Amino acid sequence: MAANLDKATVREKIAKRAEQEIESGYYVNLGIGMPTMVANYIQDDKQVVLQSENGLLGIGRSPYESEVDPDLINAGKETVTASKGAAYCSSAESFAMVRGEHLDLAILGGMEGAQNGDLANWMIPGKMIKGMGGAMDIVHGAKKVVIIMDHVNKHGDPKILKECRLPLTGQGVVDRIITDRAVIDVEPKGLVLVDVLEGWTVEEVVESTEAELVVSDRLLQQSN
Amino acid sequence: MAANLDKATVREKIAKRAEQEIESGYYVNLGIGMPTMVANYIQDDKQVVLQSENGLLGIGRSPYESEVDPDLINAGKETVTASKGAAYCSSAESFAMVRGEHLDLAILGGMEGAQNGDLANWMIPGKMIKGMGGAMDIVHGAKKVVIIMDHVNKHGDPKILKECRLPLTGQGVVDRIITDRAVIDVEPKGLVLVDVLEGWTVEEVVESTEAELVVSDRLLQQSN
Amino acid sequence: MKTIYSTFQEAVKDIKDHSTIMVGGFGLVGIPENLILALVESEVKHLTVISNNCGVDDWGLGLLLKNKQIDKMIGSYVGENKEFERQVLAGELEVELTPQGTLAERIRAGGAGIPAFYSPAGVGTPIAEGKEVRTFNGKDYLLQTGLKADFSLVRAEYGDHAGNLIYNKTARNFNPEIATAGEVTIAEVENLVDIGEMDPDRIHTPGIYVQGLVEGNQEKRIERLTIKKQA
Amino acid sequence: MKTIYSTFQEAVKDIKDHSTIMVGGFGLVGIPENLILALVESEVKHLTVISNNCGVDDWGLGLLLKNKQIDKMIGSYVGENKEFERQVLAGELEVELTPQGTLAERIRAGGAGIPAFYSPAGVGTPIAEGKEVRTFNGKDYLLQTGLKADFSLVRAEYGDHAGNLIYNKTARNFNPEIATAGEVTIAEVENLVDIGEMDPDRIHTPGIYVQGLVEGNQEKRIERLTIKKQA
Repeated sequence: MAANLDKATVREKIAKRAEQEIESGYYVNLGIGMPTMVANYIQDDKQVVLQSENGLLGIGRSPYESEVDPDLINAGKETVTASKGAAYCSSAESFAMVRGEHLDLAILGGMEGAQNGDLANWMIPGKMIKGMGGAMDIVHGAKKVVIIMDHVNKHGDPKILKECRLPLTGQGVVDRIITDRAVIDVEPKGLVLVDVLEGWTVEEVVESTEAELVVSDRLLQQSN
Repeated sequence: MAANLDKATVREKIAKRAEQEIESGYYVNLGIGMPTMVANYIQDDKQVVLQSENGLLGIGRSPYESEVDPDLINAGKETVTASKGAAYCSSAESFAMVRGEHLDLAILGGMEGAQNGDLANWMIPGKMIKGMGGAMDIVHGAKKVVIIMDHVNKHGDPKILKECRLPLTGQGVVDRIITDRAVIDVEPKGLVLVDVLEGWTVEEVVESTEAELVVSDRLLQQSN
Repeated sequence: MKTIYSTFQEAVKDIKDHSTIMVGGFGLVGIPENLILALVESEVKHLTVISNNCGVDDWGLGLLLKNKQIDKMIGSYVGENKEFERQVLAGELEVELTPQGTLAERIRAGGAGIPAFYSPAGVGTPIAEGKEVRTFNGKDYLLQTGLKADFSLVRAEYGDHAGNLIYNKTARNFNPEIATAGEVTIAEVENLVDIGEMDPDRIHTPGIYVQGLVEGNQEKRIERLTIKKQA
Repeated sequence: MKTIYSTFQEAVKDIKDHSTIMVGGFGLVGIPENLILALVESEVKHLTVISNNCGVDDWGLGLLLKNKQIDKMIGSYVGENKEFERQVLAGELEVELTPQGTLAERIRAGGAGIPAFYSPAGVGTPIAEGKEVRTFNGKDYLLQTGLKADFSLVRAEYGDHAGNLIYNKTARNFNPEIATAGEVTIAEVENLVDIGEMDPDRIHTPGIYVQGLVEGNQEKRIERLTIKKQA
């Protein structure tokens, strides 16, 4: 079993792996929290436009203190800048982009993922309901939806399940799940383990996953 | 019976009467043809914004030769100018204004009007179909829909009917009909004759109208 | 041509108890902060508020909440506010959560005379409860209805006397749609300019949607200041 | 970042027989006239064309018509064109008439991922035939479906290398909605500018909707020159 990495290191590891999902020329929506971190790792040679659902197509870097504009934030309500070539739009237009499948990729956080592609990431019954924000729209809009999360919860229990127990964000919407241990694709035949991250074995990943995993041919060949 | 006025004079008479429907502060859509002429008679002390459904809120006067811009036309495809304070918008936005009942008044031409407020003004079976343009949307959008037309057709037959014979533009959409002979309101109880234009009598109007006309109290008092 | 109010108090004076109001803004950005302060002062009660968020504890719509002026809130994210949580758990406040993009589209539909439309967001989730599901081209959608309000309160950077509005950066957000969906729309503008000063090609909200304007400076509080240190 | 074509011929080369294309413009204003000329030259056939009008006999989409490249036309007003009439009466051309505002909204819906919506236009008229009628708040509406295309051809005054577009005056018309609804959207721009030259607050079509751009001068024919004599 992999060494106990601190939380920040794990998040960085996941964010870096998620960055590999982004191709040059992509329009990408990054969810609030860990997904936002992915922006820090986008390679310089990739031309990527980040969309913020509050009405900015082309998120830039964080502002220097002298550049801060209170009218310019991302969907996480952090002050940002606009990239060169950016465009502002209204919320309805922004979600027209999303719902109309104009985004190539969305990377979102997850609480639970299921083998049929269901996602739960907005609500824990009994706890205060904060609202789903834009997530329910985004999971139906982007051409590819990638979920990033820890492989197991703080009690060590699997978060990739046969069926989600939490109320859903979307039904059958996930294309790929990236965790600190593995990369798993949602396919018609079920979940396919396509990659195992450094420090973990196929067996450890299978063991810490409640859902059935089909090990991809490529991985099988590697372990032979 | 009124003297035979030439066609231009009749159109001017109708347009001038229709102008009285416009109050200061109104947003108005004027249909193609005779309704467009109404703009020429809007009194200077009225502040009126004319909407053109091709994406101009604030039609100005015709351009001087030196001002002509091929990118600036009204819905009748005539070159125009924009008034001071005008705004351009897309076609979807323009019809959002219309459908959302933000226009105070639309003045449109008519082929036939019926006593239930039905309007036919876009299609004569057997003749070439040119299309309804924006009329079918506009009759459902403006807070008040006024139809202007000749009281009878070129054969002398009534155009205000018990039921429209031509295919409809809209069902129960007309609020008022203004012709060269009369002003008629569509009310729940049927058509109410509210005004008779110069040169005509109540009897002549009733006779040249197929639909039942209730003569308004005001008109009855005038004739007593 | 439009009503120009000289005070924010005057601008909100027609908003009565039990009104439905829509309020522009995303987080604290683009909110009509002075109109909200005037509403707090007015003590108007039993409001239904339609807005993406509900402010924070001590700013924006959070102030109306703290003053118990809101009976019902329709929004997509209400998580920045402890008093909100307390009132919901105490049964003092009703909440209707709507996915953010669906909320924006419902408001646009309300303003555009579209009574209902189909959207994929929320199929198979708790928000689908009681909603019609319909399949188009093999995909399921929910029927969503248009939203309208008695009063819409928006904030713009520029407004002119014809009611035309121009927004600044991400302070645009829900404001253009909300401006279309109010029976009466009141715009708080940072700069009120004469008719003719705006390029008609760059107006975001055509004046037809706006009934009144009021000019004023804004505090523009920042929720999450994130800065890059100069190298 | 976007594909910049050096000729109009190159810009339309991927449009094949039996494609559905949407074309911006109202009358002859705001039409991508050079892209249309290139399509005529390409001899591509059996097109379904979605556009408000169909040009005139010797300009705009009328040229495609004359060359018998169109099988089906979806629009709101096709009355400026004698060849159109001839082909319809001869059964050579299929027409689907849609009210203008409904057409604009159907195109917007197509681009915005809304499969269907309700609109009041056309209730009780011939265009209601075969359409679902549904009552909301006591008023009848027709179910209308979103429209999409394989290729959208639009015209803008300015375009940049990120695909952002700015339109001029009433040449905007259907172009912004059509830009959103094409699987591939190609913009004919009068001025191609560098990234960063456009104010992000005044962009009409954000670059995400546009796949390719081509620069060129336009003839801009005027259909109904109406002038006021200098006093």
